Amino acid sequence: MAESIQEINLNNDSPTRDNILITSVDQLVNWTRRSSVWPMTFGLACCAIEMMATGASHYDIDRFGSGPFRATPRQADLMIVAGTVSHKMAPRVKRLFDQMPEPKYVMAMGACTVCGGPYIKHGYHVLKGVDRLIPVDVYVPGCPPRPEALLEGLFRIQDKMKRERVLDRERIGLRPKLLVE
Amino acid sequence: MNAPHIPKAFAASDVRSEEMLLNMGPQHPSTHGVFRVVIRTDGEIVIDSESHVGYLHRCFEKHCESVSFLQSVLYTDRLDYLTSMGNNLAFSLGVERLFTDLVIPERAEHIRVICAELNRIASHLLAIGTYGMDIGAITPFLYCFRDREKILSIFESICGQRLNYNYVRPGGVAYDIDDSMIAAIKDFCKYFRPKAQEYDDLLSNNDIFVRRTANVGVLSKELALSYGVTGPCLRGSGVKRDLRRDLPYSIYSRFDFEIPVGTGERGTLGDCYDRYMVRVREMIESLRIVEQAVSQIPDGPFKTDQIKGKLRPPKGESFIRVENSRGELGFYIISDGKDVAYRVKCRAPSFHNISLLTDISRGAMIADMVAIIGSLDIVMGEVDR
Amino acid sequence: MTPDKVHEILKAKHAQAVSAFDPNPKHPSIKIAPEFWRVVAKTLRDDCGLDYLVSLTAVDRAAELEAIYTLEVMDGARCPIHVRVLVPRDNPLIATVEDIWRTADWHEREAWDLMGITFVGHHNLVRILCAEDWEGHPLRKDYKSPDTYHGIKNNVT
Amino acid sequence: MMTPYTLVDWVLGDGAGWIARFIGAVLVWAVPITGFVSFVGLLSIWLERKISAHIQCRLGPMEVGYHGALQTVADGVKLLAKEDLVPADADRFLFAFAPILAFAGTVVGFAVVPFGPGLIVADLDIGIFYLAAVGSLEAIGVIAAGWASNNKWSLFGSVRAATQVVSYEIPMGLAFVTIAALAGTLSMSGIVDQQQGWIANWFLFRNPFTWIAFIIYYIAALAECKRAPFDLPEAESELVSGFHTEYSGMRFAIFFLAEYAQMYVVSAVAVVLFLGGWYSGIAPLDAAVGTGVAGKLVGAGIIVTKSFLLVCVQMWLRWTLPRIRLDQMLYLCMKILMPFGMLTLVGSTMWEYYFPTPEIAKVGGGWTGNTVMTGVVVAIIGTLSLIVYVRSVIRSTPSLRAASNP
Repeated sequence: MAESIQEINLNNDSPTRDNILITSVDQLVNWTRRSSVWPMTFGLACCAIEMMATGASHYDIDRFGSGPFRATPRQADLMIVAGTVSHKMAPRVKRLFDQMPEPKYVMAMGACTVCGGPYIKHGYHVLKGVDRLIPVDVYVPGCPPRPEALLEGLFRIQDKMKRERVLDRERIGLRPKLLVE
Repeated sequence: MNAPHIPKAFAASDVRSEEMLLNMGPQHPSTHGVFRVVIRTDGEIVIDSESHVGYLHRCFEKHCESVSFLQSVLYTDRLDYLTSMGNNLAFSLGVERLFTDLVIPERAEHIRVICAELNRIASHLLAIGTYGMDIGAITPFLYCFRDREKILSIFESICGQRLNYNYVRPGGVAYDIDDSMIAAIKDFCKYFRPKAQEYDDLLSNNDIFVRRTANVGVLSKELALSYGVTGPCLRGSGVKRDLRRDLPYSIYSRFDFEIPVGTGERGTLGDCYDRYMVRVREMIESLRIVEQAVSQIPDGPFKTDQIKGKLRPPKGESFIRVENSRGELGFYIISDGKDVAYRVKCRAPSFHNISLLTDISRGAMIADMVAIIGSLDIVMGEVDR
Repeated sequence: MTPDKVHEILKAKHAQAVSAFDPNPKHPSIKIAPEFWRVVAKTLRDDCGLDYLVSLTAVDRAAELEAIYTLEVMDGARCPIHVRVLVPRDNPLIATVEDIWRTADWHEREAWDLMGITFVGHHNLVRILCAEDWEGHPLRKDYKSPDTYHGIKNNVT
Repeated sequence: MMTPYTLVDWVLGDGAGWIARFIGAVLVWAVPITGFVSFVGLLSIWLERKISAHIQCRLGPMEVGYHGALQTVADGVKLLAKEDLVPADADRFLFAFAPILAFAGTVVGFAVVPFGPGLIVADLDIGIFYLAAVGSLEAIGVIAAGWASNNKWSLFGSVRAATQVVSYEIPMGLAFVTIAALAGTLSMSGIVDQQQGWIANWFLFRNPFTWIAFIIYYIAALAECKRAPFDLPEAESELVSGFHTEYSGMRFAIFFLAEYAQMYVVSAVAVVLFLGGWYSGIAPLDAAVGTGVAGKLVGAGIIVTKSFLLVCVQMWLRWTLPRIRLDQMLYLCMKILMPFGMLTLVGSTMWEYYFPTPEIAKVGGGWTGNTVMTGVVVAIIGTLSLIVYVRSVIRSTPSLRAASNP
């Protein structure tokens, strides 16, 4: 990740990029972004139950400001792909991702979205990893991951947000690449 | 010259708004997963609807033909992921049925029953909670999750997983349970009984909730039978059918419990409220079974020693059904003597239960549509397999 | 309704339809010739009272495809009876029973989707589980899953 | 308009010309009001999240500031910095205009909401009427939003909003008229003035019918604010997010702010009409602070506190009750609230005619026979309804009761 930051600085030699005003604004905006990551209610399978448990009383993701699970992609910052993505579902996932406003983040929750999980070999109808479809920021393995793991994934997303620049609307360099074979 | 326009007598039925096609799902907050239903509406009234499933088709039956019997248990977890214990149990019983002289130890049978019933409570808790959320009450959902968390922590101590347990296996269970776990289960029984009252106060006796669910989505007995509906949905229509009583498997014949059926107490027999109420009452009955099983659990081995090495059931076919929390979960297993099944067919209760949505939602409102889908309590992992 | 009784009734009404009977108490099954399946199904429901189609299992038996209908009485004795209908693999046609047991609708769609058995007379025989433009019938033993689907690599080794 | 109560007059004196008055009003009012609306929004969103969390055995926001105090600030700035999406087929002008309309409709309501004695933007003679009129402006914003989004769910939400807000104007108006008939004025500060003295002088306690009027008003206010159990226009489990499904970033934030600001407006109006406005209900205390700067500050504190208490009640209801259905919503309005509203109006005026409140009690305060009678009637009605409720609960689910007590 350190490389990609340098990449940004090298690629942009504009004198206004790193001045004191912009960097202060960066800090403020990044603080607000990481303090209020609103996930989208996007449950696909088993992992969705653990995602709900993370939002519920015992684990309470709302403590970190991520409580409001938005039903519509337009108001969400984070797409937690929770569960197996099948080939039939894949176009919808892509579409929902496209509907989200920038800056947007994707968390692949669970083995199925990371790589196909237990369905990798014989699952003819299962997408082998959601990163073939949409760029994934953080991978949370597990089948399903515990709520603590999901919270940890959220913290990693927050770490990522710390390094962003307000001027990079498209998140140059930080936007992960699609897996293309 | 044109004939003068003569206004017709006005009748309310002449007023027609334009029909609209509304696509609900596969990503919608209250379709319980990736279920999609296309609704043809006239204003708020549902004229017709068409269900589309398959967005979570994970090729369960192909996997059973490709991996060994013991590995298949793992995939049964992910069918109805809210009742993994019941799925494990059904598959294990199906495999055991292929053998002619397999004896399952008493202790294992008791552990199976305890786990299956605790899981039924957990599953019904989630069903009730999400149902409340569909109707618009968010707080009961969190109360249900709070109590469900207690069951999950028991399961976690038993088998190390919170959701997909892979615990009940052909020949017994994976690990033994010790006294601390039994104490935890007893504690939970004590804790949970008064909590059921809380759900009553928040939902069952809430006037708005009753008005939203009573007389909505009435599922007649005949329709239920012809669609092969089972579980709480069928019992909500007043049919007293429960495989734990009617076709006892494992050791269910030894326990004393009631089978709650819908009575139409707040509306019509077979409405959403009845289906909801059956679930609430079943939790208490499951609790009774757990208490009985925990109090009489014997010592002994937790798995049979007749299975050594690879699990190779003899050639043959078997069909088994168990009463899962959503209805009768069946497995048709065909073995050709190898350690991999020749064919496994899963008869999923949700698959039947959701197929009648078109019939019972006709004429309802959009808000009712949500209530009906919620009351059928589907799990897409099981519908799509 | 015991399996023997069902067998008796079917023998009496459709003698040539029943080609085999296995009274195994754990797994009773009756084999029906496919051309008679629809009339037999009506008899099974009306005369034998088997009003509950528990399940429809499609099996690939190499040269033939088999549809196993598991039937039961919803109220009363609980003993599922398995009715087997075997059709040739290259021309798998079975009459639909969706109007006899309404739950057969989705089950037949599933059997067509995954195994490729065509149910003649079904009102809407389209794919139910796989995507609409999916090719092949995945549960057949000779099925090869596609290498790519809509440009996304599918097979991972 | 020339009552000495408005702050501009107080600052400038009565003799100022209209230009001076206009500039003064902008400086003295527009800026603080906008600030106050933002403050109300931020505070009530934070309150909502904390209250809901504590109702649900959770903690709520904890990490952003002390007990999440900066949570809404973070949310707001984040929403401002988000990409501003307009759907491809949306009506771009309406789409951009709708949130402004909704927000403006709410903010102009603040013009007649008093923040304390004399702390009122415009003490209109037709205060309540004005409020009822501009209250519907927000609904137009919502309808425009649903239409402009070109989304079927949004359209459903906006049509529901139109149905709901228009219907509930009527019972709300009936409650207004009940109080106006008692007070003999439509001016907000005029109404508050009649409630000074002891707590018995609050219009809530004036006669038994004002209790009903208060309940009707509060239910109608919930519906106007689109709060649960009347959150049909944005019913999350039915309509995804209703009218603001397609809104993102800042525009969604404006809708959000407008909703919470409106919650405050309706609560403040309830306080003005029924709960004594800026009077504490303790006659010597009000007399002690007077009407000077101290009186204004204490009065402002009282009225804001009372309003926020009612806002909290709205939140409490939201996190407890399920949502009602569209037909039930209309049933409640047309067949229950409206007849009872009529009854309230007639009953209240008749009561006032036959048992007029003595002038001495109106001014000086005190417990009169009328107050006692009101108390007795309310107590009887309350006890009866409690008995009916308890009986219905006990009868409702006997089997479960038996099952849970083995």
